[in-house]
Amino acid sequence: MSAESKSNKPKVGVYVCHCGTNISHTVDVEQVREWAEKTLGAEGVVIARDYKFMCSSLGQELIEKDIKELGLERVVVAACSPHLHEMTFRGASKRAGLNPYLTELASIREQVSWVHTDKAVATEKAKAVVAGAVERVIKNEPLEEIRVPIHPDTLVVGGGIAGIQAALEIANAGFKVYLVEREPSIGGHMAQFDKTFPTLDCAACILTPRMFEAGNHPNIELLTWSEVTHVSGYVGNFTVTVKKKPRYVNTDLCTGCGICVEKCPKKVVDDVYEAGLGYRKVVYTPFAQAVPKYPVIDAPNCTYFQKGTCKACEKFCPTNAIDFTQKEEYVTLPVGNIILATGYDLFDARRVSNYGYGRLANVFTSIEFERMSNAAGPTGGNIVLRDGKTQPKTVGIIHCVGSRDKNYNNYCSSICCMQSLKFAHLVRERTGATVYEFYIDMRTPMKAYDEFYQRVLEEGTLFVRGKVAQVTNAARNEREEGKLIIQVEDTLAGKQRRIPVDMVILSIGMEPRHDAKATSHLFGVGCSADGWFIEKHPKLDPVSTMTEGVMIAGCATGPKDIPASVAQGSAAAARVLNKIMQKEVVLEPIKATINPEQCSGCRICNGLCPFNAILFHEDRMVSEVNPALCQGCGTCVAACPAGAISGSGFSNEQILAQIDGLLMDVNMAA
Amino acid sequence: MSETFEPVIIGFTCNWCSYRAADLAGTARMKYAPNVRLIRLMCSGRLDPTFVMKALASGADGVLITGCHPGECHYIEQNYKALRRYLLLRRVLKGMGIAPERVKLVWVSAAEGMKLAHEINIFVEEIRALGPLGWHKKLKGNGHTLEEPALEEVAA
Amino acid sequence: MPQTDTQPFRTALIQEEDLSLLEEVSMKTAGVSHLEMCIQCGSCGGSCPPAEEMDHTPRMLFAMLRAGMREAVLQSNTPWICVSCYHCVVRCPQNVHITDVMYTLKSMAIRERKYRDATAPEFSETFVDMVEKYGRSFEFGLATRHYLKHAPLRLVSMSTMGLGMLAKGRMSITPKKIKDMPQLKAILDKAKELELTS
Amino acid sequence: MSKPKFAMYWSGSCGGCEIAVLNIGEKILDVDARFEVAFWPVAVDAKVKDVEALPDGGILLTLWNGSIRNEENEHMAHLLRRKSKLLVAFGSCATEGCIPGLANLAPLKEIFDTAYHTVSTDNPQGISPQPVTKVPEGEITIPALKDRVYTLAQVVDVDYYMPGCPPESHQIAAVIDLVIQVLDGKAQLPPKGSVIGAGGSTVCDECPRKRNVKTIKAFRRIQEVAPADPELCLLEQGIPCNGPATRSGCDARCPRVGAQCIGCYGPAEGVIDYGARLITAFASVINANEPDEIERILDGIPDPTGQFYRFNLADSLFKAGAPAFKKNGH
Amino acid sequence: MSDYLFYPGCSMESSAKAYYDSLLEIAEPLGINLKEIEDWNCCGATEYVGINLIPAYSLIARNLALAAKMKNGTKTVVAPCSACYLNLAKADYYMAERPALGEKVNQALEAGGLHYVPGSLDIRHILDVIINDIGLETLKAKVIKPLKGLRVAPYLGCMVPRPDYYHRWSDPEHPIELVEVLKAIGAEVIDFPRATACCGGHMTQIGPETAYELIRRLISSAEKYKADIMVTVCPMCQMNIDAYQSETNRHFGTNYHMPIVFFTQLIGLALGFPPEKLGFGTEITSTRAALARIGVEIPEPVEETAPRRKKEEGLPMPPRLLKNVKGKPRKAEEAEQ
Repeated sequence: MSAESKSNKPKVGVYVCHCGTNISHTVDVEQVREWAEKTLGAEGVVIARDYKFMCSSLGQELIEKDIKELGLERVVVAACSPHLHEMTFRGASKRAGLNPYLTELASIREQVSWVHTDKAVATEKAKAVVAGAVERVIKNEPLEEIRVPIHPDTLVVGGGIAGIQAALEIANAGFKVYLVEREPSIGGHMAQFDKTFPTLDCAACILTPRMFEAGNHPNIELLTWSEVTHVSGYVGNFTVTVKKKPRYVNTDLCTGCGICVEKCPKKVVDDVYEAGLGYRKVVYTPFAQAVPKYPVIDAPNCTYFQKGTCKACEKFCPTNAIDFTQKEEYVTLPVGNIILATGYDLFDARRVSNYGYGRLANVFTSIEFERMSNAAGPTGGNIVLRDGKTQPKTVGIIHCVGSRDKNYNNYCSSICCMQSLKFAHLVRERTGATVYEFYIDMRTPMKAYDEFYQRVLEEGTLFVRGKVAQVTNAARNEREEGKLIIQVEDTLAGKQRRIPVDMVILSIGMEPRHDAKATSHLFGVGCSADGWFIEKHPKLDPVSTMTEGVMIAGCATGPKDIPASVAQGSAAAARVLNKIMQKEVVLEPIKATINPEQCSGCRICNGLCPFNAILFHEDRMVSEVNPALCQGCGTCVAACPAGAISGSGFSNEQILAQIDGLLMDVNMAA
Repeated sequence: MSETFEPVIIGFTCNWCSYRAADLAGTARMKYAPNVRLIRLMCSGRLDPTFVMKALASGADGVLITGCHPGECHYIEQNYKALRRYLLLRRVLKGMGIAPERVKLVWVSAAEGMKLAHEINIFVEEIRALGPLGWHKKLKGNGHTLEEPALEEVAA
Repeated sequence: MPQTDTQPFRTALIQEEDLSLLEEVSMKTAGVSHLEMCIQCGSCGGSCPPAEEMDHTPRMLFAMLRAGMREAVLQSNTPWICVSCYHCVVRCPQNVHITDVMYTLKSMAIRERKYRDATAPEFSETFVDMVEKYGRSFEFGLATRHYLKHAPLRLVSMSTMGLGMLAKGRMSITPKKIKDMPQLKAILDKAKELELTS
Repeated sequence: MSKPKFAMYWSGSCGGCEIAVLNIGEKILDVDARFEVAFWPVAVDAKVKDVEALPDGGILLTLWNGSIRNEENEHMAHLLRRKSKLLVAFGSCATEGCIPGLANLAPLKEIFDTAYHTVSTDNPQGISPQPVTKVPEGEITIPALKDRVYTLAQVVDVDYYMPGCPPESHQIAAVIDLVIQVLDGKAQLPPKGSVIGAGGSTVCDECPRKRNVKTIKAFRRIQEVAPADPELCLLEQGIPCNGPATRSGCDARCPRVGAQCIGCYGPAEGVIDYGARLITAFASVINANEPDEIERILDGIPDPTGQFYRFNLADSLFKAGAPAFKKNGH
Repeated sequence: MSDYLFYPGCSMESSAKAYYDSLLEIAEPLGINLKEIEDWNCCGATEYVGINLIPAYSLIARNLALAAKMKNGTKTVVAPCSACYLNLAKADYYMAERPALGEKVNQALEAGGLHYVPGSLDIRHILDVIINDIGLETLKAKVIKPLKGLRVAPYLGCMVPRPDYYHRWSDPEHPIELVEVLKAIGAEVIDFPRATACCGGHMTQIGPETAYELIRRLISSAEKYKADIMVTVCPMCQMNIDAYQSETNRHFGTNYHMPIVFFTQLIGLALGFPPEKLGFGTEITSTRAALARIGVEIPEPVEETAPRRKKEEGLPMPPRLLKNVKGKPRKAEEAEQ
């Protein structure tokens, strides 16, 4: 049932570029031009020109002139890749009053002249590529870019240093920010640390003011102990649903006096803030400077919730703020932009069984050590063995645990070297113990980092270049009895060494959040196979994602140190602010549309869109694409069994025509 | 058909990975077989089986489909949809007595210009080995006289 | 084991570089060796139980391979000390098939007669002779022949143990033989003509 | 003045369409009342020479039922085209090749042998009919088969298409009504080339079953799903139902009674390749990312080519399977 | 009763007879049906690969080809000897990983009218079969005479848990399979730090000093942890530690007495077989004293004797990573030894 009508084809102009000699040295440009004019005349080509540099202003004027004088309705430029100059030539057409989307770029440089050698063959392929572009452009339709207003509020997910920074930047610019954090307090990993490299200023001293500022900023609404459960909408117009987990503490009444915590009779190991090294009460604030100051009741461990008795907290609360009846509640927020600063998880050191973590008592992880060395930590800053009293006389610090290792994570976690150097310094400072650092490569690239390395060298830390083979308690002689033995090749001495120590610190790497994949689906951002979020461009657009209006900052995209995370927080904020200031966004008009007449409401397309752009109208039993949400991938277009969905910019007609064009020579031959 | 058969192959590329890989191969001046003619789609998920059949029915000897590596789709997961269609399409082709090997799906990231070039060379040889499809000629048969088109061999 | 006089320690590389060496070894190794991926971290040298007996740690040997120090590598006792415990293999962050590389180096050393102590190579060869003769290993024959040649003195001390083994029926003085020796022979003869080239 | 002339012809097909026309009940009387039946082998005794005798365009409406399988079909197609003002490809065979079109998956030789030389055929002397047979009286000829089955539109220009295997009687009645109204000047003919007697959407549009977002972990044949949920979309239950891709107009007869749509109404408006639509539709509902698992799920569709091209093969992009192009001694 | 193709390996018929006998005894009650591979040949141990690659792998592959011919119903080849197990497994793995090797080896096999398609067999160790196919529950159920009070050092050696290309084991360095099995038969399993350390392998032959040191390390830590007996899955390990113990003692002037037996022998005892049927008595380092202990009062618990951390004091420890024995999720308390 095919009825092809070859009548009244639009006027096409073809422009073949020499690109200096980049194209002309392997493609007979003149021949292509001539052929285009003759052979493609039947297809509607009214003029074909070649020119040294089509992208030059003169080249562009050539096109504009022809559009005006010859009344061209379509333009094909055979030159370089559209990723280079599509905009340029669309611009030229636009200036001459032709809809920019009626111009096509045929890549005969990247795809022909640069990758082939035989001139004759290359020329033939160039012709085919041009024919394809001509057939395609004839089917092109004028498109108008889409403009959408932007909601000025912003959602920041993750209350670590990156998130806090981003929130403050935006709030200080005078715009509303919702800061969502899944733990009871903002602060993130940084709040667990003692000192920060390389300057060794105390983490709390520099972080707490920021936390406080964020907590009390008129433009920032904190949603701690909360998680985002649903995201719909699109750049400028997101609707976000946030689940507020029950605190069992009425924050309107609570003064944060802490009596409940004091009176609570039950202690449990604190796996989050104390990294399993210390205990906390069942009703608790993670740490003294927590923001907000309100405690949380850990229901699964609470005697009342489990046995129905106790209620000590309630009895003693001076303001009757304890409320066991609280239920989780959901709030929906309209926002224009979203910043993901969801951070990282730590590598589970138990996986490296030859290092004995979890089996050998005095093997600690870096985060455990951070807590131990923290004056507010479980040991009050005393560096001691697992027995809680003994000071180590010798300490071994092992780099790259779980990083740069095909058995675990391939990548370098980038912070471990500096963190380990910091530990070495702290151990020596606090205990005077002998410290060994076991490293593969010492990576200290940032400002004042290598100077810090020098300093630690100077302090007499003993460096051994070698990836530790094993940590064992199996002594071979008296000297090793009762010690942890670090077995390693000192690669610089070329000898295997067994070094008995009292304490081992494993510098564990960073990993993507365990739920990163789910998060990436929730917000519709790309997520690499290992779980780090994918930037729009790793170099030139590191804080944007492929989803318009969703930014990323901090370790969610990969391991970073504090300065980098902070910088990214600000950068993401800047991106958001410039969107807010634009008041509206322009969206590429490459979109899918559903013809309601043809749509039978079979709902096959509904499940296919990762951006939830296809909504189904139960009443009319038809699906509809939300143009602002649609990213233009075309998957639904290809999937619709009724052929009811069409994709502008890449329509069936365009592509089928292009196929005909590309195969024109084959069919002429036959 | 001539002694040295030069296959004509239509290649579908994803705007974000393989098309950029093609650009990269170009800027790096990597050389590869000229038999493949590329079409740019926004995503391998846009690939409608119609396109593949159209290409084969109108004279192409093979079709190369390229997309982002699993888990790296620019549109999050659409390349998986391409994969599913591709696998079903191959079964249908086989049912039609057309060697499914004439259609091939490869994952190529934007950074893998070399891989793209390599895959193209491999595929061209594979198709060369299969011989011409020449479907467009077959369809030209006026219904009375049949010329001699190469017959597909499909392992049952 | 100290550097022996046949291989005096020098601080400068004096042999001709043979940059094809690494690839050659990699190619002759079963499986995909990943040898070129070595980042010199030393987890192999650190893991090796008998490392103290070795002229070079495995890591150092790989560095020498890269440097093309053919003579030194093939003369090194390291592969002969390797006990095939695979600790290094599972710990290697680059998945280098270290143990198999050691086997390759042994076979190269044997082929080029570069090893400096004949005990190990000849033990292997004796073992293989037995296998090629009977299709089974023959501990008694192996042990006696081996000790007679390399450790006549040990034979005495060993004999007590050997007798113990015999007495307990854990060693037989007559070899077991497989039925289809001709088939095995055909296979091995063919195999010996073949080389891993790609 | 004499009544406008009506014709109906039966070429390569089963004849079900003829029955469907007779099935329209008393409407058939309107036909008789408003038309002079000039040629309709099933119903009236008129000869080809009578048709040849008519002036070109002498017949107002011809319903052509059947595919173009042999040279006689083709000859008649050209003849009736010439003689008719309106030529309607009537039914699946004429519009898209239908079941006869499936012959395009096999070499001609094989089709012949199957017809004349298999156990199911009582042909003791093993006679193979020849296009030309010499007998004392002279030559007997029988029409030779064409290399493959063609749709009507592939050999002559067609004015309208009426899908269905067979077209639903109520649709036929509606079309006849329309023509009559046109005769009375009460209505306009639709633009040339349109599909008549059918809907513009697909079967799901008329299907009463409940539909959700579809994710399939296994395809199963309907007899393997016992009992299928009477309320729920069949495809959602893993039953390969062609409804989503098949033109509406049949009032979703099969799905209504719990049988999956097999696609007799052909592709929806503007679709180029019916099978391709089903390939992507079915692939789209599969809920798996691992090649092995996907393949396992696809094994649930034992004969995809048959499933997707049962009616449409002759009109698909490929038109036929490769074996059909085998050079054969026929 | 499930069928398995069985590759005994040379030592099973000589130095490791005890392993062979005990295995054959316990196979029946555990429902393991071993079909010995027709006319199998030596796997070349660690020697042949060190001389000539293709012949070495062809030697191994002959066994695989023969096994593949025999397989009906089962595709699992069981090998009790570590070296044999590893050689067979590696040949299968490498022939696939390196097609060039696969081709060459098959070229050689053709000369003997054989062919092997890598991946067509599952090569597994008997311990893997017992724990993952038979299962601990079944094993426990069959125990008649739990080895209460016998303090055993689980010694797995090298080539069973490593390199483990097929990821069959819970961990390459601290696997729990053997521990689980020994616990299942009621033995008191010590937290043996050298469970997968090396016994010296063939160094006892070619570099005794090297071997003696490795043997010493093993025996001494087994003693230190007050083990009555070491339990192994490997003929070579058993041989080295058992037969070369006196040599080692002489070499270091020590007087260790640490008997070592095969895990199948202990299972046999637990299933109620008489010691003599299980090859007890064939060891050079006598097990009499150790075996005498079975059945007497429980000695002081492991915690107090073994030099290990004390619990419930000072800073909390992270919980042990729960390793999964395939098909059997483990509970937290089980993870703690």
